[in-house]
Amino acid sequence: MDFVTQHPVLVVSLAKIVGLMFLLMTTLAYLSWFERKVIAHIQSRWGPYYVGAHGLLQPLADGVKFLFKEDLTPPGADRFVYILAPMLALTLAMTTIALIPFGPPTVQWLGQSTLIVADSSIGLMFVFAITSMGVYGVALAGWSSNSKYPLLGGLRSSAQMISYEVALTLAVVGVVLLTGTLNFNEMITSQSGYYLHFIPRWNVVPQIVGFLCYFMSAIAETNRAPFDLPEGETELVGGFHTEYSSFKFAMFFMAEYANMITVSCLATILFFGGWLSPFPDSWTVMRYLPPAGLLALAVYLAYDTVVLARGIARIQLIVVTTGALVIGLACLHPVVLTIIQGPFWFLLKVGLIMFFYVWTRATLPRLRYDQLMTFGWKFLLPVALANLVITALVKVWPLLVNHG
Amino acid sequence: MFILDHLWIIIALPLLGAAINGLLGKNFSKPIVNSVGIGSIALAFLAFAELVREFAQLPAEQIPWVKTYFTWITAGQFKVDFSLQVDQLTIIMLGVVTFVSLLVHIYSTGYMAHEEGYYRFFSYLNLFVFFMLTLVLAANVVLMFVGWEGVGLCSYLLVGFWFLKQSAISAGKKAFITTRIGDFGFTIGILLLFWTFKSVDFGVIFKQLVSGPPDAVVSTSVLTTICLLLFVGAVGKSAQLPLYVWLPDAMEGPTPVSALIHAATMVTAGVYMVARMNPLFSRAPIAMFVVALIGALTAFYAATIGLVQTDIKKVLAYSTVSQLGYMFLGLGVGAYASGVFHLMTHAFFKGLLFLSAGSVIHAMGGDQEMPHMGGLRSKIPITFWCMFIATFAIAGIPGFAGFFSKDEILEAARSGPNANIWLWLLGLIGAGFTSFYMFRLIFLTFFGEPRYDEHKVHVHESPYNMTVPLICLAILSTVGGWVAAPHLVGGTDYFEKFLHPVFATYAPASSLDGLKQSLEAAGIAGSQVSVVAPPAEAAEAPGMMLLHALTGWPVLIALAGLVLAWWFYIKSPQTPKKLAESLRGPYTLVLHKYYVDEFYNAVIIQPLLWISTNVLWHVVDEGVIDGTVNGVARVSRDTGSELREIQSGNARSYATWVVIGAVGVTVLMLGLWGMVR
Amino acid sequence: MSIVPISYYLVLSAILFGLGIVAFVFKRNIITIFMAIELMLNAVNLAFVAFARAHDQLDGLVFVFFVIVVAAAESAVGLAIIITLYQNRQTLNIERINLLKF
Amino acid sequence: MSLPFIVFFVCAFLAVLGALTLILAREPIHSALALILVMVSLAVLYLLLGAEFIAAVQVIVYAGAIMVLFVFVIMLLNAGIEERTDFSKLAKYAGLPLGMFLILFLAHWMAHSLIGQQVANGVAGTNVSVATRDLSHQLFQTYLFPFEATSILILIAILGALVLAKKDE
Repeated sequence: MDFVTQHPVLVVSLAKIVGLMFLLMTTLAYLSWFERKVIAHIQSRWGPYYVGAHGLLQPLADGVKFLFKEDLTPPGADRFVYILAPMLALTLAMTTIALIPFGPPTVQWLGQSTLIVADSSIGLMFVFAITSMGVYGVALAGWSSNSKYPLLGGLRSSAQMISYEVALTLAVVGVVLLTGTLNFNEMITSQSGYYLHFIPRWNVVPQIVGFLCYFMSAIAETNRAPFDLPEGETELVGGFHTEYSSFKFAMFFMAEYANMITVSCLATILFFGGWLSPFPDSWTVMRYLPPAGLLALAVYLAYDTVVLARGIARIQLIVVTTGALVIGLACLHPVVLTIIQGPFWFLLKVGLIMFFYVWTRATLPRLRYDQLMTFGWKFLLPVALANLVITALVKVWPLLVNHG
Repeated sequence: MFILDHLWIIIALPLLGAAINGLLGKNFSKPIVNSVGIGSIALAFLAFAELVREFAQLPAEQIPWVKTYFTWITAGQFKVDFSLQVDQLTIIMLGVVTFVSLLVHIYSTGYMAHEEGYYRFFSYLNLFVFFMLTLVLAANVVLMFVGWEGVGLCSYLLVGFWFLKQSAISAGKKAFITTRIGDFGFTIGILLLFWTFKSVDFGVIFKQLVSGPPDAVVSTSVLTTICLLLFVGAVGKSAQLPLYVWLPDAMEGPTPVSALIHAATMVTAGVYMVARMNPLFSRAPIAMFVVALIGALTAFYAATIGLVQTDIKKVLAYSTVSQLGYMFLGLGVGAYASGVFHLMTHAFFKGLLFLSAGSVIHAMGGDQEMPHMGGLRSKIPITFWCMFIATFAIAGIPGFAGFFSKDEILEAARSGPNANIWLWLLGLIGAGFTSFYMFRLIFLTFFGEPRYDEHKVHVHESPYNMTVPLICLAILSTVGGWVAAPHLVGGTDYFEKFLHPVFATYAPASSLDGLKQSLEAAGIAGSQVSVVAPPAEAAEAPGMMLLHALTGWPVLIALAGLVLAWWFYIKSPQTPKKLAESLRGPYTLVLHKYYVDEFYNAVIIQPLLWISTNVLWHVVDEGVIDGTVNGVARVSRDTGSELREIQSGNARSYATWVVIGAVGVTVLMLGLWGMVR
Repeated sequence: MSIVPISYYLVLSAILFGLGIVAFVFKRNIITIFMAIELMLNAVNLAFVAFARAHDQLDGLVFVFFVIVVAAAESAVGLAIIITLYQNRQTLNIERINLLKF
Repeated sequence: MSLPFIVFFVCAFLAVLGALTLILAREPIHSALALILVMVSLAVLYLLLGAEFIAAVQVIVYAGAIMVLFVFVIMLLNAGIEERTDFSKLAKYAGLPLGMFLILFLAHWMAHSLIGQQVANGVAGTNVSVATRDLSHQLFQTYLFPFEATSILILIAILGALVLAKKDE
């Protein structure tokens, strides 16, 4: 026990990790719902509807289904690797969240900044380190299934990931040059301030090219449409996870969403000022946006509850409504209000980028493999490089001028 | 003082010419080659002229003028600079070399006109001039030795110029090797010199000599050894007994070469060297006597051989040898100035003789045998007159260059310092022989009936570029000696007066010779006081002295030789044959040059060959050296064939070997030596 | 905060290096042998970092950086060689690739 | 028993385990995975030594790039079970003892060398960690030329790999 007292870090970190895991899991589960809903509405459908109100219980049902399906291993598969692959994928994908700051480091408890698990001085490098390991999940899965479609899918996707990782990194280096640090919080704080007193001084403004490169290569990196070659159903069934069933498949699924979250968080931090509020502090009214939004939600849900009169759905709706109401009211408390600011804006931005993801998927057709590679190597990479060089030049221009 | 500060220009010009002609000349047309070859020498000559002008303005105490350009060799105590020096002697030599070589170059354009490797010839000639000038200008023995060897090399190259002729090749080799023997002595002499004086610079050495009384600085015996060794080098280079044998064979080379190298300049290098070293020799009486003796003997001996030679160039060659003998005789008896004087005049008239002979050969279409000639007087008048003048000069007919110089030498040998009556006698008889064989040459060549086939040989006068040099030299052979003329009437010998500082400055205090008075002159920092030792007849009236000089032994004997030659070859041409019949023994002996070549062949060459073949080649080389090499090779091959089994081609074994090595190194470093702690 | 002696790291690196050598000798598959080499490099890197920490100098870390770069280059070329080798000999067993011998 | 020790021993154990697996595994891909394990645990040790940047680079380059390459090649050539031939008697008999000896000797020496006695307050965390900025100064000022040289080396390596792997028409 004294061991624990010796290391308060452990306690805090442990607590944060547990909480974060819980949130993340639910988010992953509900992301599928989110995606289906959005696509459905884009395609003028209803999407999940019947399982609970607004199909809110759909993810639960899916989870149950995954759990109870038969977990089969193809004959001649390398069992160890076959099991290892999805674990690797999911673990790595979720680990990165530990490095993401959800709020300013000023929010502290036991002398530890609360809204981030591991505040590393080179957080960005670590994120890349972990994501770079992500390839193994795919590759090993493809190899260990001992079947040709997964193998091809695996090779393809790993090749794709490797090639786009380069462009991704290069696109980010521009920001690193601007901010001159690898630590997320410092990056974010360096983006504070406003052009013309109301346009936030985010990196997306000077680094617009970098952002576009980043976003495109991020989509490819996470094997999302329009770059979702690995699970191009038409040519290789399901890609590297063809042979996977039940919960292992679920793991890959969640890993994909986790990766999406990661890259969205990264985009938010690097280009959209992380947990910074888009509005100047002088606009004090805006600090009440979070509770206001929640209360509005609560009102809408209440209306729903009244209109949709059904058994389970109603109970569920009541629960959700009260939840929203309680949280919203709690947010009115000054302490909570200050704490909530960072996470609120951060999550909002991330959510918007996730929406972008889904939007692109719903909109754009899938590329051919050679097109993909050509695009990555012959367009994205040079553009990112050029962006990097120009940024560097702008950065050192004063030095050059001064020193003749 | 431009040239004085940049002496290197003088030697650089010929080198440049040689380089241009040698490297690029192959594609040049004849005019370009000519302009490069002659131009470089002409520029050098102009530089020399400028040098003389500046030298004249040089205050006496700055002579000798030494200029050091960079340090060439440094090995501990041994330090050699690339430094050049100028004094009166240098001036004389420079004048002779540049002027004669210029004329010879011009002459060659005509003589070599139709030869293969035209550019090669000229680049060799320029190279020779470069080395000769280096030899003359050098301010230390080593640099001098460089020039010394360089001229030897050029002589070899030029003698063997027609390298398709076996005789030419062997002649070149003979010249090179024979002189090499002399150079061996020279080298040892240099080493001994350095070992004694801890320096190789002339100035330093000479100053040490005068720094104290003789024998105090260095013992006379050592000095004598040094001088003798140096003289061996001179003997080799200047073709004296017993190393003269190469010079006659060297006549295989083109005639201009014979004129320039083997008459005018290179062969006189020995004389120059001895003259340059005069402070040493003056302090080594024995060496002096040896020099004189060798000189006199050579003079006489070579003259006797010259009597019976029939090849025109051979005659001239032997006469060269004998004339060089005279020079050494002059040096040996202490009359350095006279020796150098004779060197100069000889350069003129002997160069002229050779060039004329070349012209004759040119006219005869390459035939060199005098018995085939005759009656050329009317055919080639210019050549005839030039050669005639030259003959007067060499024979010592009063009024011509040779007369003054030779007369001075003989005078010195008779009554001068350390004179020796026997040497004088030898020289005198030699002079008689000289005039005899020279007029014999003239009569055989130019007088009497033509003995060649009119229809085969079309005798014709040489072109101007050959005759003009002849004329120039003829003029010089005539007036060249008059600088010494006043001497005859008791006046000053301007030549000797000019050269005086060189030989006076470091003259030994104790020497009883005529340079005694010049010591005071030396005392006054070599201010050029005339100190001609007025001999016994100084008391007489100038007119009597002149009469004496004109009726002196040399003149009489020269005239005797002339008359004898006329009797033999014009009056009754059958007399020589009869004479040869009557004393067959001596005749054949002389005709075969005293069988010296055969003697050398039997005594030296054959044994050497035998040893080289049977010992060095078959035993040492084949047995020891090759044996060792092959043995090593065999051993390594066998071990290799054993060791290669290790190379199984299995990489794992290699890896294991690597590990073994790693373990070994680790254990050594960490365990045994404990290098890293 | 408590501390770990440098010697621990050194011993670990020594062990890893030795294991790398053993692997280098004992594996037959060329690719695995390559991995053994990488393992040795890693052991050395660990030693470098440990020494850098011991002397509080960054040079060790820079060295590690260079080692990594060189390792990358080397593995790229080496693997390309292995591929061509396999295309020619249809085997990866190093003991079957033994043409280069006396 | 404090936190750093625990971390150290866990990682050390994992590293050694990985190395042993690399040797013993017959499936090349297993060896590759084992090596990855070694590398990652080494990266953690670097963190423990305060070399964060190196740790990140180690993971990115070694585990993330080089080993991916290996895995790729293994998949491409689909290298099966390693055949345990023993043509080299030397390796068979001499190899293991030598290796063991080297391990023990080196380890012993390392444990008793003077430098080994020095103690490092090596704990992951920004406070004692090497500032990446200083490292970059070293890299781009002191060691600029070697850095450029290595970059050229990389370029050459890329070209070489291309030329080698290219199907010769």
